[in-house]
Amino acid sequence: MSGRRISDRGRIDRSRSISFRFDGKSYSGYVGDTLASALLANGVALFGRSFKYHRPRGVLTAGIDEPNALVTVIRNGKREANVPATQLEIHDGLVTESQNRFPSLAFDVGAVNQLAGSIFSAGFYYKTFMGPVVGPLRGTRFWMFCEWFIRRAAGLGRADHAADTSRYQRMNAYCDVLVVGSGPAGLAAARAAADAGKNVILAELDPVPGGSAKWSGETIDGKPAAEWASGEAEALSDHDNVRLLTRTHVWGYYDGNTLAALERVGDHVASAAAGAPRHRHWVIRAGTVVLATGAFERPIVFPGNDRPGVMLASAAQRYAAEFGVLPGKRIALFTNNDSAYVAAAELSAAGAEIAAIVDTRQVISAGARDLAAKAGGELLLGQAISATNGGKALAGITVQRLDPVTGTASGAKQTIPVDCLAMSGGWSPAIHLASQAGAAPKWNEDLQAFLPPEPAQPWLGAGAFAGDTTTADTLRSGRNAGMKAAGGRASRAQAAKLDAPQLDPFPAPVFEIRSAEGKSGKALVDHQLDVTAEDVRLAHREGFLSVEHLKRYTTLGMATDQGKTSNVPGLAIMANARGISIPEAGTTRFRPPFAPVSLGSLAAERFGDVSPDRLTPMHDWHVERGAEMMPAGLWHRPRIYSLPGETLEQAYVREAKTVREGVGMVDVSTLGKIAVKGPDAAEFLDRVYTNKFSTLAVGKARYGLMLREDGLVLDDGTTWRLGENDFLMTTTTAAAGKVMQHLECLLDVHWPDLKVALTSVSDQWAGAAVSGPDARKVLERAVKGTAVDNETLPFMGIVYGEVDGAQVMICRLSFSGELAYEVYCGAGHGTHVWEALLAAGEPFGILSYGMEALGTLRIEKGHVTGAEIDGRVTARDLYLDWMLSKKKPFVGSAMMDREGLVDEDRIRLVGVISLDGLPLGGGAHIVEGDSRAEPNESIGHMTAFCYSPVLAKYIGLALVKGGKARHGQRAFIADPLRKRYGPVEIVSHHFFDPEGSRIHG
Amino acid sequence: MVERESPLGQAYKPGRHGNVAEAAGVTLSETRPGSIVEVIAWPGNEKTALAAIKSATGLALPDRPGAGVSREGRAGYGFAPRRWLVIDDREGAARELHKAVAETTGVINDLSHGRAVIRIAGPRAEWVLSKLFAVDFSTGAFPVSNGCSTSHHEIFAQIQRTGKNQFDVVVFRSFARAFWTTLCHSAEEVGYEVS
Amino acid sequence: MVGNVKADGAYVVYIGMQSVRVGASAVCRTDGNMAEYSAFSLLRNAFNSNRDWKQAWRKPEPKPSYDVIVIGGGGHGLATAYYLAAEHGISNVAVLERGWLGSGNIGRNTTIVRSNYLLPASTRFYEFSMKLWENLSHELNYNVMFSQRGILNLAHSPAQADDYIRRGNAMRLSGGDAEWLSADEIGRKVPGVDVSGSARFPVVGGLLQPRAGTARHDAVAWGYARGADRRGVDIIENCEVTGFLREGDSITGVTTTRGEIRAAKTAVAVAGSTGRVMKLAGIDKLPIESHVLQAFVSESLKPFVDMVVTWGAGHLYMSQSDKGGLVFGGNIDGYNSYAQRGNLPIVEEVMSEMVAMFPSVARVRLLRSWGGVMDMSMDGSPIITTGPLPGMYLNCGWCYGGFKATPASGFSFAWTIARDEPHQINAPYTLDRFHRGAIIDEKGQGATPRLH
Amino acid sequence: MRITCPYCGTRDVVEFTYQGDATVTRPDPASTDQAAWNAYVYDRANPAGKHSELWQHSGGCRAHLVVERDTVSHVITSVAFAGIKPNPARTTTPKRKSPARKAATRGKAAS
Repeated sequence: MSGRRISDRGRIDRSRSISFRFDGKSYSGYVGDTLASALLANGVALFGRSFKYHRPRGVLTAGIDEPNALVTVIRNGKREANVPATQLEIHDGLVTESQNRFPSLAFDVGAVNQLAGSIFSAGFYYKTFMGPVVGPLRGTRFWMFCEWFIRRAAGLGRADHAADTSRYQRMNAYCDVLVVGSGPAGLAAARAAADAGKNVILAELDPVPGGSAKWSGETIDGKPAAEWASGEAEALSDHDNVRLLTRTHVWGYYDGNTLAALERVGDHVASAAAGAPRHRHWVIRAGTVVLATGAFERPIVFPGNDRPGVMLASAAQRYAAEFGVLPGKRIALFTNNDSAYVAAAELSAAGAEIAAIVDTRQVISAGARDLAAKAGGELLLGQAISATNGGKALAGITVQRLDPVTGTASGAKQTIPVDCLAMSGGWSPAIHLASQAGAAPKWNEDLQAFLPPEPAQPWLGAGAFAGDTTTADTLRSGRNAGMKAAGGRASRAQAAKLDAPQLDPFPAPVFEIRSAEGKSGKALVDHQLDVTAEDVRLAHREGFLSVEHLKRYTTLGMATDQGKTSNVPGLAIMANARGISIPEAGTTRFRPPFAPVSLGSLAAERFGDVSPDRLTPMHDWHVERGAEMMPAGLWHRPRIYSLPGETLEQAYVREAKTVREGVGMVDVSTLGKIAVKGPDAAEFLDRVYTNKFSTLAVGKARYGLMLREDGLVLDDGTTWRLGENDFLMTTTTAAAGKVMQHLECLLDVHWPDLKVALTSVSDQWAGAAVSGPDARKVLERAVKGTAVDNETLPFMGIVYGEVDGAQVMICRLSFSGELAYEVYCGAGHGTHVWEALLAAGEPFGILSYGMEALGTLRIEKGHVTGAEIDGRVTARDLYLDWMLSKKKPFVGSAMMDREGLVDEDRIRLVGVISLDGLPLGGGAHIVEGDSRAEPNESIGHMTAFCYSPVLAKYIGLALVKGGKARHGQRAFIADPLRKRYGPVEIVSHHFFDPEGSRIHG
Repeated sequence: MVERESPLGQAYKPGRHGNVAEAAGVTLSETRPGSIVEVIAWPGNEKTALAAIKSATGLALPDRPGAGVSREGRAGYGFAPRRWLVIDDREGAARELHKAVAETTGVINDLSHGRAVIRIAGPRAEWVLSKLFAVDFSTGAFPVSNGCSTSHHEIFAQIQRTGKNQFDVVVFRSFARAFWTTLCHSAEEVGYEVS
Repeated sequence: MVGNVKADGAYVVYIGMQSVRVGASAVCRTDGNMAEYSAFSLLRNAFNSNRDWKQAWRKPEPKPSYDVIVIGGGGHGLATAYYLAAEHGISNVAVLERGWLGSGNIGRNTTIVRSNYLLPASTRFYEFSMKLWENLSHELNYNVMFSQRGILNLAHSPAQADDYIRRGNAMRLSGGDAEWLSADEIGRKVPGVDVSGSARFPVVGGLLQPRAGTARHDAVAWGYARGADRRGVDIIENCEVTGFLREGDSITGVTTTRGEIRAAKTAVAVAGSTGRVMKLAGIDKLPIESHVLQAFVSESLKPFVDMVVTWGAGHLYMSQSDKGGLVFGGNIDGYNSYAQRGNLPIVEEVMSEMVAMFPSVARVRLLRSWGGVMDMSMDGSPIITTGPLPGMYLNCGWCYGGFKATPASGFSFAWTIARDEPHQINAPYTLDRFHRGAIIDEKGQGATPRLH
Repeated sequence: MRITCPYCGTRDVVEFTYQGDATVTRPDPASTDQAAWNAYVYDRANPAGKHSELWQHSGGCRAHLVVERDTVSHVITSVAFAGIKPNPARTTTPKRKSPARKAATRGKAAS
C-alpha cells in the first residue's frame, strides 16, 4: 500500500482483504472498496485514456457520473466494457483492464493525436476526407479508406463476439410510493410513507444506503450522519411494507408512472448463486414517486483541468470519509462556493495536508472562513488556477488573480506543488428522471443550476434534487414528500436535529477560467470526449448556437456519463459567447437511461429465449421420426422426413408421390381454428366472407375467402357448419391471429348488435390430413362409429366417429387435390390418433409428409397460400372472382373495384413450367427476354416452385403482369442472386387435374 | 377412455431443481383437469348464465369482473366481459354446461384439450410469477379465488389464485411446454420442486 | 454502379435507360477558387487557432416575400431548398424551421442508407437516391460520411429467404446491387451473429446490398443547409408557421412567429408534423398517422460490427457508428404520438431482438434512447406532390424510411415545385393514390399505418 | 403507458393492440359511397392533442376499448368499452347494455 489508506474512516471492512487485478497487475483492497478507491489506495493515479486525444486520465468523481476512469471487466473470459471504476465493487478474482490505449496505458501511441489538437477541432471531419471527385478514389472510397483508421482509433472498450453466458431477469413491481435515492431526503421520505402504512420501494444505486450521509461528516440527531443513515435503513427494512433495493439505479421514467430500474445482483460477488440473475430489470408501477436523487457536483473548466489527480471536491471527501483513502497527500482546493470548505476540513481531519484553498470569490462566508482555518493551508481569495503541471499525475498548480468580469486569470503566478486538486464548480440537481417524465427544467439564478420542471406525472421532489442546500432542509422536504405521497399533509416541524456549520449555499457564477496568456493547456468541458472550451467557442463561431447543435457538432455531453459533469459548464460557455443568459441558451431534455444499462437486462428472460416455441400435439413424434423441422411463425413444423442420404428434393418428391399414388398424412394442427357461435353466426360469416355461408347445410364445410376493408385479400380457409348456430372457421397458420383480431374488431366495434361469440380453439384440436387415392381405405380401417363412404361422407361433408377409442371429427377436404380427409381429435389424443391412422394405413404404404411435399401438392393444384396472398393481391389477381358474391355486401366489397385494383397492368396468378429442366427458385423474377447479359424489366415474380412428380417437370406459381393473357407464352426467369436464368412457359396455375375429378374419387 | 397426453413431454422433470441452498421456494405441477370450459353470455344474460353455471357445476360465481370460486376439484372465474372459465377435475363438464346454458342465454366452448393448467404453489409463488406477468399478485390486489387474463409476451394466460400461495395458470396447449420451461427457469433462483 | 462525373462537372445518374444530370457545377462549385472545406483549409485554420471559420449558414431575418417558401428545416426541406437553387436556379427561397435546424427526424434516425426494395416505384426512387448519396459529399463540399459498408438482411426460414431473394432480384433487375450470402458466409463476415442451427430462428442466409451503408445524419442537414445558404437561400430558424395566407383557394404565403411571409409557392416538408401544419391550411384529414419511433445507442466500443445488419425474425436494424456506439432500432411504439419519447415495451422488445441476433451484446450497455415522430402513411410509401391546394406542394409520409430518401426526395420535390409536375421518380407518389387504389405497399399490410 | 381496462383494471400498454382512430365511421355495409368508404379506410385527422382511439385488450380480456388520450402528453383521460352505440344501420334493434359494461364504462384515468 502507498500509505494513502487511513486507519479509522469509511465503511470498508479492514478485516477482509481482497485481491484483484488491473492491467495484469495484482492489487489488494478491502470489502466495501470500489475499484477506484482501491486503486487510489494503492497509489494509482492513471486510470485511462481520453477518447480523441488519448490524454492520460485519472478519476474525476466517486460515483455514477464518472467520465474518465472506465475499465473493462473480464469475468469467465467475457468482457464488459466501459464500467466506471467508481461503480465497480471489488471482489476476489476481479480482473479489470484499462481502455482505449495501445500498447499500454502508460505509453499510448494514440496520444500523438494531441500534437494535432488544433486540426482535430470540433467538427473537423465534416470539412475533409471527401477525397477526389474523379478517379479510383471517387465517390465514397477515399472517405471509407480514412474511416477505417478513424473507427479503430475511436471507441472505448472492446466487446466480445462470443455469447454472453449470464442470465438476466425481469421483475414486475407495484407500490404506492417509490422513493428514488436513499440519502437523507430519501430515507426521510421512505420513513414517512412507510409509517403511513403505504407500500414503499426505496431504490439506492450504491451498495449501501445513506447517500451523502455516508461521507458528509455531519451530525444528525446527535449521531454521525453515516450511523444515523444506517439506523434509519435498518428500521425501514424491519417494515413489512418496505422493499429496499440497493445496487439499483432507477434509469427510466415512462408514462403511467412506470419506472425502470436496474439491480446489479451478481456483479459484486465472485460467483452468482444458482439461478440468480446477473442483473434484474425492475419495472415499477408506482402510485407516487419521490425523487430524492441528490445533486452532482460540477467541475470548473480551466487549463489543464483533466490531469490525473484533479477531481471533484466531493469525490475527494468521499474517498476519505467513505472509503478511508486519501486521494492525495498534499491537496489543494479550487472552488466557487462554500461546499468545498467542508471537503477541505474533512480531508484535513482525515490526515491530508491542505496546501491551499483557491476561491474565485473575493468574499466568503464566516462559516467557510472557519472551515478554512480548520483545514489549514493558504486561503487564496479572488484567485483562480490557470494551469496545472505534472506528467501523467498532478505535480502542481499555477494560481493567478481572477478578473471576475472576464473570467480571465492574469498577473503574478504562484505555483503550488500538490498531488491532488479538489475542485467544486457548484452543484447540479440530478433532475434526469424528472426531465424524462415531462417538461423543460427551470434555471435558478441563486443556485446557478437547473431545477426540476413542474411534474407532468405524479412525482414529488425532495432534498438536493429539489434545490435544498442544507441537510436540515433536505430532511424536512424528504419527510414532507413522503407524507404527501402517502396522501397526508406536509409538516413544518424540524425533521431531525442537525449540527452543521452556517454556510453560503450559493455559488459564484463562475464556470470557466481563461488564462490571459492564451495557450496554457486544454480546458476540458467534456472530459471523456475531449471537448474543450475552445471547441464550444468554435461551434459558436460557425453558427452552431442551439444547445442541440452544440452537442451534435462538438459531441459535448454524448459520452458514457451523458454530460452529468459537462452539460452546465458547456452551456455556460456558449451563453457567454453569445452574450446571453444560460436559460436563454437553452437546456437539453434528458432521455432514458439515466445511467447505462446492460442490453441483456432489458431482454431479461427473453435473452436466450427470444420467442416461445409453439408445438403441435404430434411434435415429439415428428422429432423422434427424424423430421427436419422448420419455423412457421412461432410454430415448428416438419419440413421433410428424409431417409438416409436423401436430398431435400428427393425426400419431398418421394413424399408427394406417395400421396398421389397411395396415401400420405400430414399434421395440420397449426391451422387457425375459431369457434363462431351464436344465433347471428351465419349472418356474421356472410358479412366477413366474400361468399355466402348462411346457405351452408349443417354437417358441411365450405371454402371461404376474406378481404380486408380496403378490398385486398386477407385470408382463405374452410369453415364448417357443425350446428345451426355453430361454425368452426379455419384460417391459414400464419394469419390466424390477424383474422381473429379482424373479426373481433368488426363484432365488438362495428356490429355489437350481432349475437356472435368468437373463441380461438386452434389448440383444442389436433388435425391430421389423410390424402391420396387410398385415403378412404385407411379411414375405413381406422374409424369406428361412422361410415366414410361417398354417400355418408361426400366431398365437404363432416362425420363424427372414433379412432382407437378417441373421438374424432372428420371433414372431407382436399388441399392436395386428392381424395382427402381432415381428421380432427382432441389435442391430448393427437399422437394416439395419429399413430392409429398410420397403423391403419400401413397395408397401403402410408407415409407422413412434411411442408415441402404439402407445398408441391398444392402448387400442382394451383392452390394459393401466404406466398401468393401477400397483402398486395386482389381476389381477381388470384382468379378467385367466382368467390365474390354479387348478392350481398361483404367486408371489402365496396373498395375492391377501385381503379388501381382492377388495372390491366396488375400482376396476376399464373403457372410456370421450366423449359430447360432445371429448378426455378422461389424469389426469381419473370422477364420477357433472356436477361443473362442485360437486365430486363421484371414483369412479375415466382411465388413458389417445386419439382412436380406427376408432371416430371420443375413447375411453379408466379404473379405476372397480364396473368391469363400470357398463358402459352414463353418467358424467362431471372434470378441474378443465384445466377439462374432460363426459359419458361407461362401456363394455367391449375397444373394437375383441373376438373378436380380425383378429389371426388 | 383414451388417456390425454400431457403437452409438457420431456420438459416435465420431477424432483428438486435450481437453488438447493434453502427449502424449495415453489412447487410446480400440471393439474391436468378433466374439463376446461368457457361459458359466454349474450349481453344482458349474465345472471342467467351464472345461474346455469351454478346449476351445472354448483359453483356460485359472483357477478364481478375477475371474481371466482375455487373449491377442491372445481373452480371458476370471470376472465372477460360476459365470459367465465370453469375448470373441473372430472371430464364431461362441457356436456353438462352445454345442457344448462340455453341458446338464448349464451354458448359454451369446450377447451379441455386446448388449454393446459400449470400450478405454482409455495411461499415464493408471487415472486416467481411477477417475473413473467405484469400483474399485481399481492393478496390485496389479487384475492384468493379471483382470476385474470393477461399475457407473457406471446403467451396468453388466465390465472386464478387458488390459495394464499397458490396460482393456477391456464395457457394454450401449444405454448404449454415453452411456458413451463420459462417458469422453471424463473423458479431456479428460489429453488423449485416438480411434483 | 456509381453515377459518372462528366467533363463539365455534372454528375449523371441513370434510371433504367434514361440519364439524369445532377449538379451542373459539381466540381467547379466555387468558381475556380479553393473549396471552402478541405484538408488544406483545416490546416490553414489550425495555425490561426480556428478563428476564421465562417458560420455554416447565416442567421438572416425573414424577407417579406420569396419565390418559394419551404416549411420544415429538416433533411427533406433543406435538400429541397438546395436543389431548387442548384438545379433550377431558384434561390430566392426561405426555409422556415420551427426550432433549430435539423431538430426533427434528420437528427434522430439510425443513419441507414439503402435501396433494397421490391416494388418498381420504390426501387426506382431509392436507387436514384442511392446514386445521389454516392456523390453527396462532393456535391455539398461537406463530408456527410456516407460509408458504403453494406446492409445485410438476415433470413430465418426458406419462405423468408425466397422473399428476400425476390427483393434482391428486383434490385438487380432495376440496376441496383444485391447479393445472397449463405449462413456460413454470414458467420465469417459478421462475427458475433448467431448462425448456429440451434438459434430460435436459425439464420438460413442473408440479402446483402454492398452499396448500402450509413451516413452522419446531422452532417446531411448541415451540408444541405450550408449548400443552400451559399446559394442565397435564407434559412430561418425559430420561425414557426402559425397559418397560411390565401387568396381564394390559393396559398400565397404563411404567417409565422416572425411575421408574414409571402410566396408564389409554398412547400410543406414537415414529416411527423404534417397533420398539424396541414390543418392550418384547412386540410383536416390525410392518409397519415403520426407515430413515435424510438432509437438506441450503446456505449462506444472498438469496432464490433462492420455492416448494417437487420434481423428478420422480428424488426431490428443495427450498425456501429464511427464513434463506436451500436446504433439500433426496431418497431414503432404503435400508437399515435407527437411526443418525441416512447415507452418501455418497445425498448425491451428491441433489446430482446438485439441479443437474439448478437448473443454477446447482452453485456454491452445501452447509453441513450430517444424518440422521433414518424409520418406513417397508409401504404408505407411517401407522398411527393403538387397541391393539395393551388400554390401548395406536399412532401410527407416517410414512415421510418425518410433519411435514406433525403437526396431523392429533395431533388424530386424541388423538380415538382419548379416545374409544377412530378419528376418520373416521384410520379407514383401522389396523394390521391390511396382513394384510387394505386397503393404502393412494400409490406403488404394494408391501411394500418403502425404495421408499415 | 398504462391503460385502465374497464374489466381487467390497469395494465401495461404491451397487453393492448392499437386499432387506430375511433372517430371514423364505417359506412352502411351496403353503401357504395366511395368517398365515405375512402374516408373510413384512409383519411385520418391525426390530431396533436386529444385523440379518441381504439385499443383491443388483446393480451387480456380481448375487449375493444375507446380510449381518450392526448397524443402529445400521452395522458389518458377516459376508457370505455367500444361498440356501446348500436350500429345506425340497424337502429331497429333494441339497445343492449351489459351490467358489466354499465358498471365500468368509465375507467379511471391513467396514462
